[in-house]
Amino acid sequence: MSQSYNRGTVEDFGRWREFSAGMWAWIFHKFTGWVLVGYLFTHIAVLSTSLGGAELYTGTLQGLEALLVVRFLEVGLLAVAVFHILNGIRLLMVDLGVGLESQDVSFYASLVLTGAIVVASIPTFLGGPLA
Amino acid sequence: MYEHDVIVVGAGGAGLRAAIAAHEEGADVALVTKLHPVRSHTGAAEGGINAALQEGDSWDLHAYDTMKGSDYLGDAPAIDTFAKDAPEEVIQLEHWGMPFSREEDGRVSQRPFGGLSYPRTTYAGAETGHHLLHTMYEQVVKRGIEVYDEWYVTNVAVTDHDDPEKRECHGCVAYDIKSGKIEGFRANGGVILATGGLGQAFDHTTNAVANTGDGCAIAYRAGAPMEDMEMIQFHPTTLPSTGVLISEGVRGEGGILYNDNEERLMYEYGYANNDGELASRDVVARAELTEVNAGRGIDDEYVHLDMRHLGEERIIDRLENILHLAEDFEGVDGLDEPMPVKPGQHYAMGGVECDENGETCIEGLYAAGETACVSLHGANRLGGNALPELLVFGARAGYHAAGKDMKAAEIQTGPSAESEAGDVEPPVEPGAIDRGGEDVAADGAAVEPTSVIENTVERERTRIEMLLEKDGINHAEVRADVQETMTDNVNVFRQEEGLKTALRDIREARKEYENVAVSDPSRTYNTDLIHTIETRNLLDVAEAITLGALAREEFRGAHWRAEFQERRDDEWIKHTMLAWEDGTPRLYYKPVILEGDEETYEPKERSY
Amino acid sequence: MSTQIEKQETETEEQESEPAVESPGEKRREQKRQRQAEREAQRETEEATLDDEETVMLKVFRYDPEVEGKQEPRFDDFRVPFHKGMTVLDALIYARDRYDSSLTFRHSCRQAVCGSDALFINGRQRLGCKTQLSDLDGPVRIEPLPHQEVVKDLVVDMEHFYEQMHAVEPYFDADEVPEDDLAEQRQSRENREKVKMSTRCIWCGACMSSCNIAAGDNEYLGPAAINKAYRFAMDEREGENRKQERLRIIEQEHGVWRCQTQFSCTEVCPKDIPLTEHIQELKRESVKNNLKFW
Amino acid sequence: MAEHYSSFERGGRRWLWQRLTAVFLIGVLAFHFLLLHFANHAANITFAGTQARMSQISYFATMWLFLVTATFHGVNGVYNALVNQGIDGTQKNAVKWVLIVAGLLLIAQGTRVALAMNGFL
Ligand SMILES: Cc1cc2nc3c(=O)[nH]c(=O)nc-3n(C[C@H](O)[C@H](O)[C@H](O)COP(=O)(O)OP(=O)(O)OC[C@H]3O[C@@H](n4cnc5c(N)ncnc54)[C@H](O)[C@@H]3O)c2cc1C
Ligand code: HEM
Ligand code: SF4
Ligand code: F3S
Ligand code: FES
Repeated sequence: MSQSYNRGTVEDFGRWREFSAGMWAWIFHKFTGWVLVGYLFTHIAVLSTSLGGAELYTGTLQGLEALLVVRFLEVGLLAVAVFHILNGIRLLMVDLGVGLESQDVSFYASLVLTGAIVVASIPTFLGGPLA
Repeated sequence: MYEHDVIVVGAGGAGLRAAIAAHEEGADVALVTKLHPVRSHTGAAEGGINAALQEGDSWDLHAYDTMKGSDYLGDAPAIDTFAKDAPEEVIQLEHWGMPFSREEDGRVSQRPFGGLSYPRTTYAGAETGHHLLHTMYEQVVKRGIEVYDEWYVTNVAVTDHDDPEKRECHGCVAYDIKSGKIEGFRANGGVILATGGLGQAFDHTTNAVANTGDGCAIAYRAGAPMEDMEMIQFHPTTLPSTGVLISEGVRGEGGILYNDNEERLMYEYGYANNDGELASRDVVARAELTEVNAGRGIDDEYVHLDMRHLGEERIIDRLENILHLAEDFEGVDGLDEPMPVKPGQHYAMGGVECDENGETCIEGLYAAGETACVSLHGANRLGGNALPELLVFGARAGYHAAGKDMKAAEIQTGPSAESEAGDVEPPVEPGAIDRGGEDVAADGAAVEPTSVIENTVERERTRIEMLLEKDGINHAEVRADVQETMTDNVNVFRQEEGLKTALRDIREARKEYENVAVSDPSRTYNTDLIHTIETRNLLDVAEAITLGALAREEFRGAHWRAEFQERRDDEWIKHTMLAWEDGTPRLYYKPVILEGDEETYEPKERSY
Repeated sequence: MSTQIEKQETETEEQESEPAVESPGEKRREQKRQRQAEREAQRETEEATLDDEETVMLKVFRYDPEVEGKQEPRFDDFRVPFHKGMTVLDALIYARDRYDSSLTFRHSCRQAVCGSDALFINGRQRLGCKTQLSDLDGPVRIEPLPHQEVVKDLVVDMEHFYEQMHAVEPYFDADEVPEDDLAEQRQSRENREKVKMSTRCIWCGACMSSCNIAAGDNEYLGPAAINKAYRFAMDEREGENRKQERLRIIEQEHGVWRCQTQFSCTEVCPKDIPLTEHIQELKRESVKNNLKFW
Repeated sequence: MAEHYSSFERGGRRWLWQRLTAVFLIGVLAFHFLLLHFANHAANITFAGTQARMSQISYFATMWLFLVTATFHGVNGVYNALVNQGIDGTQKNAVKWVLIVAGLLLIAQGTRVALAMNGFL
């Protein structure tokens, strides 16, 4: 609804604190979705090095993997992807009309599960030869 | 100035039905209402709608029950018309999609209700009024009927003839709450007042804050007499803290009333040996108060209504809404514990005198719904009889105003229907103290429609300017005084001395009202102004109720008098009428018509 | 519903004898302003005497486009005595009748059926009359519904909401009704049960105000209107043709597809209508309906 | 009244596709992650390894479908999100076409890459 009259601070001050589970889920899903698209484009760009020959490809990939930042970024990506998947499954259930009463619980579950999976995979992601 | 064929003031059940009817007749209709239609108090009705629909039932049984319920103060032509038209109107609602509760075979369910000889109350859960209101509003949307929503009608535009029966109504004046504009509305066919109840005259009521008897007061001051105003129904089961209603449906389904000793009071003390909890409302309300006065009330205030034995399934199926009300407004879980209840003001049987076609003695001025008194309910309304009244008489008023050819009315209206002059001795002079800017129209008597409307607009504008600019006290004080004295003195049990005290207090309040002013200077959504005008209406209405109560020296239906403990049929089968003559209410009586279409109703003792 | 009011001593008017420079109207307005200031002072002393224990502090949004000093939105504080069972609406009425009669809000039934008093109370859309003060943390912050234009104080413009409701053709319109004026249409109990919750809407607008999508997209029908469409589309009495037309309305761009299942509508609905569920069911219904034509 | 809402498309086919692709993506994405981060550690990726996997026609087909569905899902998701923010008219059209073009380019490039990987190019 248009707000031709601006309520100033009243309108937007601290409103996010009053968000409920469903809204947070929506925001997180959005955010993770966008990150994933961004990554998809980058990913293809990186993989495009294969057009320049085997060495370039292997070199680039291994070079990137050698950087600790990239490893951390990958953990981040995993978190984003896992949340998007889990919440995506939650949304698919909602679309089918399953478990609407416990939509907030399933959102919290997605969060917790994402955390758990990410923590569990840190060794694999950060481990492995760095150079 | 806006112009339409028919102007309907108020968009509750009666107003909406009237508008649809007039529209069906091809009239250009407008609804002018101070609340958006779906906010009207019809939406609060819970229990149901009576109509003789089934094989074993018939309209004359319904008429008989209604007459008996009215304690022989209802007019037979009104009752007969009502009982005959009701079935078709209810089915009409069904055809409009109202979500009635259903039987296994898909037919509309009906349940027993107080004072009915047959289970003929149709219902939609315990939210019948909500569905009725919304269903009809939806049909109004479908037909594209114009709605002036949040326009407050301050007065009707009536010609200046001395004799009210010669007056004509040409329209009304309304104040646009959102913008503060005052506008005239011209109605070529008629103005239908459907402004609902007047419960705000009391402080413990099931009525909405907006139920301030505006239509009654407006018609009264315009010269249409008030009929049987003393007949106020007190509902036996309202929640003590807020006045929120617990539907009669609870007793209809088998709910039981207990006193503090956990006795089933209705039988234990012989208030109604046959029908028990399902006796007529006045009987049950008095029973409860008698128990409380005898020290058998709980917390000296209320009794218990228990429905636990009905079982969760049945309660949820048919009375779910009641559970929410008890929980939200009283903090009681109806599945687990009995609900506290006490009597509260509920319904005004009296109102603007009109005939079966809704017309008052002023040509072009109609009344319908709770505002009106065709005299259907007489001295006591049966549960579930108000909603069909909205439909039947709302529709008739709408048709008639739109010019449909209808059978001439049998009921006479206006002071000429007087059978005998009344005698009542108020302790103070009743009526207006000032007549509110009358002098503006002093430049000759207006009869021509546009000038009548323009004069009225001018008068209202002056009144509103005055209220806005003047400096004075807050109307809320005056309102509270009136409500308090009404609840103390003009309640279920009435006594001469109390009634006189009330009249004195109302006089006092009238004087106070002279000093009332609106402190909010804004033109935008000025509710202070609206409430201040409403308070003036409450004063007139409260006084009319009390005057009627003082005049009627008998005990009939809802009207109980300490000094007169019986129904006095030889003298009192007549309506108390109040006509506002130059600011002074004049009392007279009009005979009750007991000759019906099929039979003449014989006053019998009313036992349940 | 009455709030007991102590008599205020009325002052005698002293008009007429002022110089004729000001018009009488202006003069009166001037006096009125003074009088109001006095009242304000009196109110403050009155409030100060209230015991801290049994009072509730209200922080109420104030705005009036016309009145000086109220054009810039602000919050006013009202300290109101508390009693058990008191609702937010009761507190507002008290504040209005006792302290400031210009405090403006809609209300009527005080029993959660008229839908007039949906407000933003402590950060959530609720009906004032159905909200117990004892369930809230103080101070209680009361604002008009977000995402709607404020007319004055707590009153918002509902026009847009009504338009959206009207846009779904919110009226029963059966393919055919029985010829006989006394013959009802049959409806199974299951079918009534199915539409039952959806028929409870009181048009309060709380859901619409809570929905972020509706806030961003003016044309989005919004949960209440979609629920209204559901009420008719699922009513077996209307017939198949009408149902098709109804589905066409709700499956537009700004219809059901806009809903992002935020659930806030369902959470705030005072009538506990499972709005999200209804919207989702209509999405599936539309998809099914479309697949048929492939 | 209802006409007031002009609409390009009814029926929510895109909505449905968004869900269908999501279902598909759950499977492949999980597979992709497990294969390239857990089964084979990312740091050990070489062109040879990639080529070996890509040479299997079923793997190749899966990855290509993965590319197409992910692109559709992602681009459509972004479009929806923008439209939900209330963009309209030309703006909306522009966004739509930019996204379609970007999506097609991505698929084209991805296909080239994939072909390069299995040695066709
Ligand atoms: C709690 C409760 C439960 C009830 N249950 C039942 C029941 O189960 N069965 C039954 O038969 N009856 C029942 N009744 C009685 C019945 O509901 C009412 O008598 C009936 O709804 C009144 O309808 P109405 O159309 O006359 O007025 P309302 O519905 O009150 O409508 C009044 C209209 O007038 C408008 N209005 C008022 N003043 C003005 C003005 N000055 N200017 C412009 N517009 C104005 C208002 O905006 C409103 O639209 C119940 C009543 C109550 C209070
Ligand atoms: C792996 C399983 C995945 C599932 C189950 C999934 C599920 C979903 C669902 C159901 C939506 C729709 C949300 C809605 O409209 O309410 C969505 C949106 C979206 N998805 Fe996915 N998705 C997955 C993978 C991906 C991938 C790989 C990408 C990146 C290319 C992606 C990008 C997006 C984007 C950008 C949106 C739009 C978000 C928004 O509304 O702003 N998703 N996803
Ligand atoms: S759906 Fe619920 S929240 Fe929305 S308007 Fe109706 S009653 Fe209010
Ligand atoms: S809050 Fe809005 S997004 Fe959907 S679930 Fe309710 S309509
Ligand atoms: S006052 Fe009617 S819903 Fe609250």
